[in-house]
Amino acid sequence: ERGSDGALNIIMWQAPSTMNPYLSGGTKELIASSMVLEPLASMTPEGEHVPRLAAEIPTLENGGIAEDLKSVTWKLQEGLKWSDGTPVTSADVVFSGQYCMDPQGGCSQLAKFEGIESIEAVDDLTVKINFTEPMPDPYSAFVGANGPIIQKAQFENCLGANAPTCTDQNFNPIGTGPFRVTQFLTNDVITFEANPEYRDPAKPAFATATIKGGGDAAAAARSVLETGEYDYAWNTQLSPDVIAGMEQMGRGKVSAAFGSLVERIHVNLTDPSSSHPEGERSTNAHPHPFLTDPAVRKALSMAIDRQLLTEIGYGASGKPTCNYVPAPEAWASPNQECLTQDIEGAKALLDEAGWTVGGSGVREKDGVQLKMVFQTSVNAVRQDFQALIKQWWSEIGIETELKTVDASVFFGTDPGSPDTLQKFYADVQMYADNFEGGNPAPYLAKWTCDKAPSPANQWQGENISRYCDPAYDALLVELGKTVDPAERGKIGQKLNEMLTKESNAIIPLIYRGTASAHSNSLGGVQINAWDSELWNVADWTRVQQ
Amino acid sequence: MTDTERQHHLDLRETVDATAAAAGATAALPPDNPLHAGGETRSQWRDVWRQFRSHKGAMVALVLFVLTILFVLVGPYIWTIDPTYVDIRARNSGFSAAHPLGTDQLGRDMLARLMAGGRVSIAVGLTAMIIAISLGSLIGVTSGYFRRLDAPLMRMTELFLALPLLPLLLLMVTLFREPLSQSFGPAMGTFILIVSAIGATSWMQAARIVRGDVLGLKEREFILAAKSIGTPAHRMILRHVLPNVLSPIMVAATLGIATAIITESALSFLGLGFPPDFPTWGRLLYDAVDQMIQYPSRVILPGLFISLTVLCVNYIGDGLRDAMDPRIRGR
Amino acid sequence: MLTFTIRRLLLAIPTLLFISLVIFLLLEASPGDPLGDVPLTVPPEVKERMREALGLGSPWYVRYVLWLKQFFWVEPLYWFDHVFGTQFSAGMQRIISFQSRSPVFDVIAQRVPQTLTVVGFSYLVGVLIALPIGIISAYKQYSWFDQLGTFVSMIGFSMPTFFTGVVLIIIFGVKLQWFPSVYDTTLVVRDWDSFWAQVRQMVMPVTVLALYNAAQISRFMRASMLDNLGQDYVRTARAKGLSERTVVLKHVLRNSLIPVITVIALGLPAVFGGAIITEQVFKVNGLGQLLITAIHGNDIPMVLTLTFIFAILIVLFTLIADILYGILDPRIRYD
Amino acid sequence: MLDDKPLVSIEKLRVEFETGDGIVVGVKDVSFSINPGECVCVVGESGSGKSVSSLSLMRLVEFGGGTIAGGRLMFDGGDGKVIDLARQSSPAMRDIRGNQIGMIFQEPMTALNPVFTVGDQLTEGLMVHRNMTKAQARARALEILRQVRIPEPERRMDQYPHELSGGMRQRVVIAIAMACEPRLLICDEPTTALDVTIQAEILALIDRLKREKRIAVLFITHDMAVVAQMADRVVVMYRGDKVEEGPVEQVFENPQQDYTKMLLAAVPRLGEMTGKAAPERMRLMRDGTVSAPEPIIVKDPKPLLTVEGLTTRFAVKGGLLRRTVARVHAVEDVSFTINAGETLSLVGESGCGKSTCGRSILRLVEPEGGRVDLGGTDILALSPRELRRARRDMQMIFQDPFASLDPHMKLYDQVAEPMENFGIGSRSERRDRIAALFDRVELPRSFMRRYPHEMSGGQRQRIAIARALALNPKLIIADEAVSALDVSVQAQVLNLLMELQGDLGISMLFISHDMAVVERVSHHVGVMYLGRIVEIGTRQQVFENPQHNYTRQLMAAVPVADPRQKKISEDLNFRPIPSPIHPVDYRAQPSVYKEVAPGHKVLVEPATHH
Ligand SMILES: Nc1ncnc2c1ncn2[C@@H]1O[C@H](COP(=O)(O)OP(=O)(O)OP(=O)(O)O)[C@@H](O)[C@H]1O
Ligand SMILES: Nc1ncnc2c1ncn2[C@@H]1O[C@H](COP(=O)(O)OP(=O)(O)OP(=O)(O)O)[C@@H](O)[C@H]1O
Ligand SMILES: [Mg+2]
Ligand SMILES: [Mg+2]
Repeated sequence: ERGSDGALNIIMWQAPSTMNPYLSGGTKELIASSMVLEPLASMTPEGEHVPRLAAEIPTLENGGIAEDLKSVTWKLQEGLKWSDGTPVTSADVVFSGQYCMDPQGGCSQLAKFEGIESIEAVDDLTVKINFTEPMPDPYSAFVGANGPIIQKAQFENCLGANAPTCTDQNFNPIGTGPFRVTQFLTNDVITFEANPEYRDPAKPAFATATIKGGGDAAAAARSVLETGEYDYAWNTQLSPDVIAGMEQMGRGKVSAAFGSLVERIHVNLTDPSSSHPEGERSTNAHPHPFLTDPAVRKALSMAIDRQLLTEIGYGASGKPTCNYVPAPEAWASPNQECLTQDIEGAKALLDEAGWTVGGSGVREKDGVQLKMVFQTSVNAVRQDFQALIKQWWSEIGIETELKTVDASVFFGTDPGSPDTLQKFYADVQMYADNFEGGNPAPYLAKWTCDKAPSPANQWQGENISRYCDPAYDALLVELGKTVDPAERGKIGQKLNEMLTKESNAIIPLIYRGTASAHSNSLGGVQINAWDSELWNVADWTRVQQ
Repeated sequence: MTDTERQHHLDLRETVDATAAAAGATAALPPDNPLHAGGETRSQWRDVWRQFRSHKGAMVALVLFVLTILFVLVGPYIWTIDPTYVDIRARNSGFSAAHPLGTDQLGRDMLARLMAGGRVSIAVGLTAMIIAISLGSLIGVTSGYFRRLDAPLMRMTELFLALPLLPLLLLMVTLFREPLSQSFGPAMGTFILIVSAIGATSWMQAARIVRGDVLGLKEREFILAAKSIGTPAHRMILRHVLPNVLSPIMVAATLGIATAIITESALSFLGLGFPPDFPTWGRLLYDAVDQMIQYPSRVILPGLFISLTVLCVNYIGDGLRDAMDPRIRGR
Repeated sequence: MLTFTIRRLLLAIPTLLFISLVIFLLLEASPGDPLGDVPLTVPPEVKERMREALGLGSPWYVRYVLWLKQFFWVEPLYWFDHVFGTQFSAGMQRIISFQSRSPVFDVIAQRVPQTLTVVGFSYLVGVLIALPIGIISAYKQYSWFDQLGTFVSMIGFSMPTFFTGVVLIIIFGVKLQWFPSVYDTTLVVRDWDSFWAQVRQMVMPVTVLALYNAAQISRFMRASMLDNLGQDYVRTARAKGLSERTVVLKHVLRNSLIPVITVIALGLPAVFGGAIITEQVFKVNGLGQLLITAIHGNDIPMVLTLTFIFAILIVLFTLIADILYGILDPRIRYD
Repeated sequence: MLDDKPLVSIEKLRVEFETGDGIVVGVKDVSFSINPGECVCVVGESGSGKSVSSLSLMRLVEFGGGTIAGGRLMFDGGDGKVIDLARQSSPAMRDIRGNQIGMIFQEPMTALNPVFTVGDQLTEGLMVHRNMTKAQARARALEILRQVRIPEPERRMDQYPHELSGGMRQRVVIAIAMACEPRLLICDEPTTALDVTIQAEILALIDRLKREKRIAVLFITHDMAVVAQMADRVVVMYRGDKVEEGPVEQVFENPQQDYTKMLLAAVPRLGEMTGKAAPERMRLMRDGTVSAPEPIIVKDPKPLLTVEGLTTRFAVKGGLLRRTVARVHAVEDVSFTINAGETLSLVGESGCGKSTCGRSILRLVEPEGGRVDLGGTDILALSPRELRRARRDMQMIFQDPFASLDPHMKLYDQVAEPMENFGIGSRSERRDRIAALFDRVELPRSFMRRYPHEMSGGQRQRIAIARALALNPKLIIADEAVSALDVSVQAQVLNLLMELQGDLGISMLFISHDMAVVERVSHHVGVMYLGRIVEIGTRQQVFENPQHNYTRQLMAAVPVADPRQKKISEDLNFRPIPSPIHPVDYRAQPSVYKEVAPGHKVLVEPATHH
């Protein structure tokens, strides 16, 4: 029964700063706003689509998707109401599209609307999205928590340049979700109450909800697992033994959901040496002195014990992997070769390639020594990985200097900073990345020759490794033309293998899940890596133990 | 009459006078042996040292501090395990013969890490503190002493106090990390960068306090007297002003060491410090906080060393201050 | 002294303008990106758009002047309107945070109360325990009280709050369950129960911070007392037959407080700046947390405004310290 | 009158100090007693333990690092019980201090708390011991301030110690000691910083208290004339021991010990110099014979220092915001000349601006107007750098020796400093010179290693003199340079100064209260009153033919070093002293002089004293 279970307490140590996901793009904002705003369809933990505001998922079969793949038609459920009591209509959907696609609005989800020619309201409950070109994956706009429907009446004056001035709207959007905001304190606390207009009269079970921000992952986990002050803590990525210690209290547990997040090492195929003039470092002007040698890259990968890394760093919320694209099933390559560490093999490989061990235990060839700088962002697990990997590499005769960079600098794209991911002024670097929705194609499209970051594109390219293989580019074009899902998966697997197994330009380490802690007294939690973790918060209940 | 003759004459007279006055009293007089006593035979520093030695707390602290320094400097030659060597099978092991203080989550030997970490922490703490204190005293004294410089220097202090630390540090690192590591090598370059970053951002409090004291001191008559004998400004500051504002400087110095050690670890959480596998006490402490319950010794050990160092420095500072203050010395 | 104060206040204006410019340039120059938080899944073109929407497209001096205008003209107007119900600021853009897209001042106003209750109160507590400890330690130099005080305060000072805070949480929050480990910023004190709840949640953060502050101030107090205890006027005071209490608490203390006042007054702006680590450990989302998240998110308007307000406070409190100094020590002349 | 049992008796007192050099004995073995209504004067060379004995009586030595190592301090508690002060608990002592025993300290600058007003410091004791309300205490404090002849007591109540002249501070310290009308008053050099007129007043006041309230007085002084006037009995101390004790007439007329004889021989007497044109050295007894003084004649005097229209004012701050509410016209239109090798003495009541005048010449305080010309350089026009150089030629000996010595520096370094400043001599040359200087000011060389607080008042003063002499300056400004010294050392130091003057042609501006000394040492004398010179001329002109009323009063007030000629009791009736404080917009008149004889000028306008 609605409101019968009292208060729901959620802690998110990274606090949400706004309730409008179109303006932020950060996961923390998505999660918070998903309590209030809903898309047409969501993704399940298994990566499948389920209707939310839509009556059903449009497919070729039910005629929702046009034969030529150039349009998709969504039908809204009947009788939907905004939390202020007004009906939800197709105009709201059209408006939501308009809102994000406004060139001056700075909408962070713009990519989801790529290729859309127009969005039109067919009738009060039907919306048709027209694409400029045939779209093999039409489930992009309005699918997932990052593409919710906002109320036209509320946001009408917030288009384009006006978007940031609408503080009240951004902080307290009128939605269709199970809760509505009662108080929003940015980067601090959000309080909600059950939405009286929610479509299922029995839900949500909780009368109020709070999302508290602040602290760190350990503190958040502690407040759920040890003190029991909170019911749910988001993103409690901690070392496995700490988690195990906390779980011993018996108040709750940590569970993980697997999406597409892979922790990997990128190899720099260009020379980052500071002896080159600024503007030529880490660009195609100077190939890397030794990492261009495939044998060296392969040896780097072979020396790593992914199993051990998982055990130390992630426990149950990680799996060793050799893949760049770990999911969906059809796209993931069955490649398992890298899972066993092979130090001797790596040594042999290097010997064979002519890299002989020099005086100081470092291999060299033609005066080039295997000495590298290994950088990553500041993060306890990553620093442990660095130390371990450094040791393994030193065993095969490669010397590594470690470097860490503050995350906001590392992942920032400030062209003035030498320490960004894109500039890659190091020989190898480690981070994790994923893709959204069920379609890895754009994710694979990052690795074409023209996307290598360089001064020419203000270092904004996405091809971090500066990988360049015309065969890859060609195969990618083919993928764009392919419609058949099975065929697409095959090509995807091939592309994936070209990046990893064949070239070792990317050395995948671990397929990471997102870990969250929840109290044993919380029922209905279905942690989800493909959508907002709170996607089914309407179904959560208090269970008696 | 030559000087020696004159002196001799004077002494003779004193003895005569003394005998004339009261018999046998001279023996208990202050050890006036004017013929042999010279003003410089005993230097000020030896005096201070002698006094310092009588300060029990300071002596104990000094011994402990020297031991700590020996531990971190000489220790690694005796206990030769590489502090960055990962022995994954031995991870999380407790106290044992192979690892007297246990190992960390990657099986790195804690004893070796404490020794290596201490080197860095003590070096950073001392150097950064010295930089901060010298800078602070210099600016404080100059602005308190020279009326004309007061306003600009104090406005500059305010500016520094107001500057947000983090962006400043980030900027410093971006600008200077590479040039420094190129000219001094990566470890030394980072060291220079860190100590100057900490030093350059923590001198303000000392400066303000010293300035305040100097303002009061300037009105004392002996400063006027020193002025009247033509004491130039620099000498005035070094000989008359500084010794008289020593005690707040000492306090700032002790507090400064603690802050520098902790700040160094804070810097490494930001990726601004030493390479990540390079242990320092502050970082060892920080890394172990999450595992405090499972492995308490990992927090206690570095915490103990930090506190011990700070306490030692504090007591040494106290002892020095007392030893340098002739008024307290007698007590 | 009046002219001194007025002159200093006038001088403060160019100083502050200069400080704001330096801070602005520093933020501009330091690496980091307001969009660093945006997931890697967002493609660069979109990021470019977002950047432009934040106004980052225009050159730095335009943005700086705009900020100046917003800070010194629009915001005062807005608050004027707010109080008197006028409409002067209608249609003018206030300073907007990059992260939350809300007016910076509104957020700051939200945060001030919790910072003042926790950090401010702990400063007060810190000072109140530091002064007696400093005085007694100096008066009974090298007594057991002094030794213990020294020991505790040095430990208190050398142990970082990220450590002491967590220790307290584990002992009193987890093991004993006396105090909550998470500070509830939405708690409103209405009755005894909520008052009690407020007290309970303040105990740990206040203890940690007060210990830290007290350690520092008591050391300065002790040193300053020691300097003055040996002076001749103390002998005169004793010769008057005053009790040791009066001698120490009146004659010596007044003289010793002079330098300590500086320490205390100059520490006060830090109260408004928040205690970043303690706030984080106890989840008190005050100004410190605001500043640190803003810095990490490269939220330039927020950081600039916060640090600028901080600068104003520093300048103000320096002035106050100087004036107090002049009042406490009649020998000091300003002019 | 002196028949009852002693109020206090000191028996075999021994006081030790712990210093860097080990145990120092401040007082070795001293016994004497004082009856109610009796004044015992303790005399003796400086450093002989006078102050330490008196501090022991108050049990204050302990706070200065000393310990009472032996002896008893019997004190009649008033209710018939005799208690040993050396064994009293500290609460009991607190009740006695300030209440039963009052003490006047030797060095007024440091004896007062710099951050409390005079009023605060005065009323405190009253409120504690007499249970007075604030208002009552204030009223009583004003009364005492009037008794000690502080001008404008109401205003002084709200002033801070540093705003007062040396003499005024001393009077405040006296007032504090007398506030509760103690039964024993310990006076440690209470009048050395005071001019003769005020001194006479204070002595009369103490004398009256002694007679009327039967207060016992322990009076420590160097000034044998004061001893003669005040004492009933005299105790002579030498190097920590009592060497002689007896009724004042007996000690003066029939001294038993060589040391006492020497002391008395060295006492200068006013009027001795009548009829002599040039100053003469002091008499000194060496090896039982008294040296014959020889006149110091300067041939062909040329002006070295010319001061014209010197004016110095201080701002008086008031109100919460401490704005300038008035100004102290400390020095107003003062002009004089000093010839090379000659001495000009400035005399005048305390607070009349003598020290300020001296400091203005050195530019240690910035004068508001006028001209100071030293050997052709215009001092007031010098840049800071040039000024520093110029100070090599002019040195100052400060009035308050303790305050003018850096507490952190050894005496050796303090004396070496001027030479180091100007890079004079090599290290060893400097060492020799310092040793010589120590000898000249009669300090044992072992003192080189001591710190200022380990010295007696007179010893400190000698260090200050040695420091000033270190540079062989052309001009020495001696601000009460010898007033803290005992007569024998005073005579030696004065002789030294005069010797140097003869040898090196040093000029001296000699600021003093001691008219007898002034008469002996000066070529010219200027009398100051309220910031102006009221009479100036050669010594003979001023002393033998005083023209100005104030000068005459001054002469009349000089105590005579003869116990049979007591003139204390006859009240010298002084008018309240007008104030040098004027509103900010006050315009001072220029000084107009009448030349009564060549070089002998008397102020006629503004008429200040009648
Ligand atoms: N705190 C101290 N530490 C060491 N020695 C001291 C201390 N105080 C005084 N003395 C020494 O004790 C002796 C007696 O000093 P005291 O002050 O009693 O002399 P005094 O007779 O008062 O001389 P004066 O007339 O110059 O003031 C001197 O030799 C002095 O140096
Ligand atoms: N720093 C100051 N601030 C205000 N007034 C001052 C200051 N110094 C001196 N005075 C005042 O100036 C006047 C002259 O003082 P000065 O010290 O020159 O007197 P003096 O003649 O040396 O007296 P004494 O013989 O007592 O030392 C006094 O009224 C004194 O109160
Ligand atoms: Mg004395
Ligand atoms: Mg004077």
